[in-house]
Amino acid sequence: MILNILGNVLITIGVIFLFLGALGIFRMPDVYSRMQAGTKATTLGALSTVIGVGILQPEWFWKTLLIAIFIAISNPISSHALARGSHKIGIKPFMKKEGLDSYENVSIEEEK
Amino acid sequence: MIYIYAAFIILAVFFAVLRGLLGPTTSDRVVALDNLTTISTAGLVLLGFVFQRFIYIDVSLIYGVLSFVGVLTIARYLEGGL
Amino acid sequence: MIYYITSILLVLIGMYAVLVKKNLIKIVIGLSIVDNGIHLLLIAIGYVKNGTAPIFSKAGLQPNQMVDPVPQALVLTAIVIGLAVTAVALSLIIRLYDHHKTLNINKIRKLKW
Amino acid sequence: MSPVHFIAVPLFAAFLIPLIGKVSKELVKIIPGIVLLYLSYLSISLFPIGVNRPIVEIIAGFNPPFGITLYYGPIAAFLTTLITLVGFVIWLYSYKFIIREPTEKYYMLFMMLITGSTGIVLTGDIFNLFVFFEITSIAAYSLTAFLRDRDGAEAAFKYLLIGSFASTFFLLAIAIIYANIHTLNLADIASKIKDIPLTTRLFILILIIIGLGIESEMFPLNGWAPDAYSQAPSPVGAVFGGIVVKAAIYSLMRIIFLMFHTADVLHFLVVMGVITLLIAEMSAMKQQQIKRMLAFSSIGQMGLVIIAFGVGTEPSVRAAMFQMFNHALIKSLLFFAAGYLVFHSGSKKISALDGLGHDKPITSFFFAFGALAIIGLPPFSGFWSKLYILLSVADAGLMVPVVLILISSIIEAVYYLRVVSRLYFYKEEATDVRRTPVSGLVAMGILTVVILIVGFYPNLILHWMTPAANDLLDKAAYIKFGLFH
Amino acid sequence: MRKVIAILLLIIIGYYSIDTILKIPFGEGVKGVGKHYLESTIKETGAVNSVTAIVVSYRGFDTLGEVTVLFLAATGLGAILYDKKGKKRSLQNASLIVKTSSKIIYPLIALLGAYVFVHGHLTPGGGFQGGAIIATGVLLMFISYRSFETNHKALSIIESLAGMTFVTIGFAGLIYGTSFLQNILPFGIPGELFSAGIIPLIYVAVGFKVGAELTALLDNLLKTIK
Amino acid sequence: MSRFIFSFGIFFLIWLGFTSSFHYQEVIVGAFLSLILAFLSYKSFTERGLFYLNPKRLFYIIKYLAVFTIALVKANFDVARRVINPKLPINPGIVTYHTSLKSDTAKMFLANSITLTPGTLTVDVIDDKLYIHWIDVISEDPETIYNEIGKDFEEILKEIFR
Amino acid sequence: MSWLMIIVVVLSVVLIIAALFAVYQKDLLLAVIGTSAVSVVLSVLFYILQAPDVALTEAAIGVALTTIIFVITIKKTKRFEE
Repeated sequence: MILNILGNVLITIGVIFLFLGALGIFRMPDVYSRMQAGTKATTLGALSTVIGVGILQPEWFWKTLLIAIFIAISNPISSHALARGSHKIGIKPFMKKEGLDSYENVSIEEEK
Repeated sequence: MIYIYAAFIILAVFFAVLRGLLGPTTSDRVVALDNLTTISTAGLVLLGFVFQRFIYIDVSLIYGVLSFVGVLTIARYLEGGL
Repeated sequence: MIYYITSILLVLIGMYAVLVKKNLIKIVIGLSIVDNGIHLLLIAIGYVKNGTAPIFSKAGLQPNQMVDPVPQALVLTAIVIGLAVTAVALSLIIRLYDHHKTLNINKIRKLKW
Repeated sequence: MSPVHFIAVPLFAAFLIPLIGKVSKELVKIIPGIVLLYLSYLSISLFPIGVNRPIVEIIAGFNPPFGITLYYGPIAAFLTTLITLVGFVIWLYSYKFIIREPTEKYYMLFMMLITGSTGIVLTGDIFNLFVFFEITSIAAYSLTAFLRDRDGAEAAFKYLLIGSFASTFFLLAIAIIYANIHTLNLADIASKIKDIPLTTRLFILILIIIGLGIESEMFPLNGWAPDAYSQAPSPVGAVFGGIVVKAAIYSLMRIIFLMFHTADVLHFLVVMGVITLLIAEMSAMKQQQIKRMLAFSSIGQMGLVIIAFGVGTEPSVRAAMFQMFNHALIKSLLFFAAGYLVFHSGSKKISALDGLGHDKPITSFFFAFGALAIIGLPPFSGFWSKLYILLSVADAGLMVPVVLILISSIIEAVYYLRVVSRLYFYKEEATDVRRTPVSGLVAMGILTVVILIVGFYPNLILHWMTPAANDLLDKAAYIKFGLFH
Repeated sequence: MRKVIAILLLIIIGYYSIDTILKIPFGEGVKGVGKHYLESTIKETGAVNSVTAIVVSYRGFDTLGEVTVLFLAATGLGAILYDKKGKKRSLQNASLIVKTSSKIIYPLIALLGAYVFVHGHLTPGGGFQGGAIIATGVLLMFISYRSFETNHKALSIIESLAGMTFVTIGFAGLIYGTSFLQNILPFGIPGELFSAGIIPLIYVAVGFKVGAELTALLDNLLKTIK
Repeated sequence: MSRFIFSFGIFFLIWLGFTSSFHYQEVIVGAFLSLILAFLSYKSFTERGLFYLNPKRLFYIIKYLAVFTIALVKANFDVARRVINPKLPINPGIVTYHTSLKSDTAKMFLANSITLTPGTLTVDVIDDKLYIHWIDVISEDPETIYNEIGKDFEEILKEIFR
Repeated sequence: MSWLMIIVVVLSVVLIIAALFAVYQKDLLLAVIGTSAVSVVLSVLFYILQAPDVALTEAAIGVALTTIIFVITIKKTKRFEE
């Protein structure tokens, strides 16, 4: 019973955060802020949804946990790679004050 | 309950797609795609739960893994790697 | 019903790309969209209302609640074939680009099209 | 001893070749020959059995319509024999002709092309037919683009585009068939086709004609053929003309005769055949390049075959089969000879062939021989098949096609003789010292001998054509054997 | 002009296909061949997953063809993009995070692929999917490390051996049973890992083959010609 | 050797997670596959091997997970706040963060954690510098950056990867 | 109309939009992202149609491999349509 409620609550939270993440990437001003909103909210959203299902259905728990772990590892990585890529093709972050971009003059060093 | 979940997920998909269509830069659209796949991964788990079939979870797992590689490839292309 | 209409629309969009677009990669994208449409059509044909996947993974599943497995098997084969065709097409494109330095179909006219 | 060897053995060889390639490059070249020799032996020894009573080979131990079956009837027996024999000769020719790397991949693709073609001929299941079609076409695309210094990639891309469109239509047709009658076995479909509403059936027919017509070079769908033939290496041109088209046309006819055997459809076929024939022969007349000319001529011959099938009487189908046999041999011979002629003259143009008849007498002789045979002069084998087609079409009372076929024959004679006359009656100082390799000459010699023998004793082949024609026309027997073996 | 013709053509095709397809009843029970398959999958093949049973057993010949198609694609790609001068991948450096994480994730993806093709007869998935997943894992390494190389010889040997295994299993059915690709092994208890006769064997072979082929294909495609 | 055993163990655990079953056949096949895979990839999979199983490190790993979860939840409420009310004051910029971690894996975990915590996103890692997109740059002083962004994680990670 | 039906309708609309996006976009990379999105949505549809096998295959081949080989080809050739 408690597990049931807990699971449903987790799923609800997760779904809401999935929605917020999507809303975030829609409303934020520039790519990097969108990425921030997108990554964080969807990661938590997906994690909590998946684990919620795992709690509702105990024999699924281990597999859902694996999915959750995988999402938690992979999401920030793809986000980071995208951010790096965006910066490399010259998308400037939205800044209120000039000169806050300390990454601007860093180039990719060659692999040894 | 299920209606609430469905509503939120539909809204999430809607906004992600909207960003994908509008997004001024390529990265925006890739972010939208990444978001869409994450939403789908979670959504598939939920759907599997609704259909009450344990084996459906496999799809979701593989989905997460592979869409990650896909997005990473596009990101690597963007930064001039690949 | 909606599946049928969607799939036919996909097929038509893909065919439009193949027939009208001048860019080689765009044409291949069109082909893959056409393929996708037909796959959706096949799966929709095999669907049974309130059915479940044709996998007897737990007790109590009856064959009469299941969807048709045959179209699914066909689509599996068709997807793999589609991948193979796409790969070959793209490799041809790479070679064409090496030779002509363009992807525009109108500019690759050594042979009559 | 079972027909499944025709598919499994070349496939096994294709998988084996890379392993052998690690050991010896020379062995790679020999293995396809051994395999094809074995298959030829097999086809000849199975031939009498298959002609008497169709062998229905069950795959994976499930009875039709649940499992896939191979239907080795008289017509399949005849076509597999043709494919394996022509395939063997083509291998012999390729042995010295394909010297460009990666030869290993060439032979792998070649083996899989053989697999696909025999698969198309043998299979008794419509989706399996689709799979083998894809195998054949993908191998054909890759082989078309095999040579890097020509516009092969362009021709191959064009071919691929049209081919994938075709396969899409075919898949759509399969989907609709399955949705309506829930079966995929050809015999089963044939017995249930009446359950499909008429308009749906018509739509399926159109889809199938588009889908399979492309590989069989039917009129509006043959845009790929001239480019593919002319840009591919010569043996591959022979493969297309001698093997792929034959298998494709057979599958088209098999499906039409099984599912849509009505007078209207047959008339439509005749009309399409006539248009194909005329347009192809006209275009062939205009060509400057020898291989393009051969390609158009090949399309024209296929038009002739389609007309003969479309007439749909027993003698006409027999004549069509005979024509297919002749065309496979003669067109291969022409492609072989043209390959070395192009090689010696260093140009694909017809005008560059001046005087090669004196410089390279043997190759030129083979070309001239093939040209005379395909025009249909007695005593070559082409004469008999054309004669029988004309007689059977006239018997069916279709006088207009007869006249048109005769006209097209005259056109054909004109452009072939033009090339031959260039070979012999123009003088030019030739400087090419390279010799035509023996294996190529042997390959051409074998074909020449067969053509001559068949020319003098056409009944040798025609005798076997009667059961083949009946096999195609007798739908009831196909259903009976295909379903209840 | 071309556009107008294309659109007219599409309208005609669209009209007739919609007309035809809307006549097909949607979602009304399984009939014909499919019904038989559903009812007798476990009895006749021992597999729990009917789709797998159809793909590998009932229509096993299609799968042989499918494997051939992929093999053909890899071979054809090799032939089309062949270059005498040898080829090299040109890659810029990936960031440290991507590199480190792909090192960790890559074996896990391979394990997932192995899981998918070993369990083909029990859960969704099978040889093709497993092979594709493994190839994707290798691709992850390709795009992260410039110096990561696969052993081409080993790949082509795996490819050949796996393909030959498939055909040999087929011939074993012909020799010890009655027909090509026939099951000659006991079915076991449906639902267990070691069940369903030759299906897992074939799927393992297919998995290795597809994995090796797709890896070779991607490698070929990634290497520049210059 | 310890690396080999460690990777084998991890793979085997994950396999068990995949199958969710202790049937003897699954276990045998899983052990076999994990063995092969561990043999092929243990060199790249882990740098340290069994070293992580030290009880003290395990304790820190658990602590890390707890801190991480709290930070993630906090980050999400932050995102929610910003999304619902986009008028909130923001001052985005990319700042440099100096880390004292040595191991690559540690840096990766630090970067990922930073990405998932409030208002920050790792753009690149070069040597010991992390370039971080910060949605609300309070100050450009390295000390403040260190304290605001990654202090908690870095201290725990230092213990784990010591 | 059940909640599942609504999801299906939304996904179908997204599918068509993504396909149109892929066809009309002049930037080939974006077109490829569009096809990738088509595959993502399609695979969810397969899942809803109770075909996990196909959904899995589509995820493995459509979402990941096809996208990747397209991206590689674009890298090897040219990104923008003339």
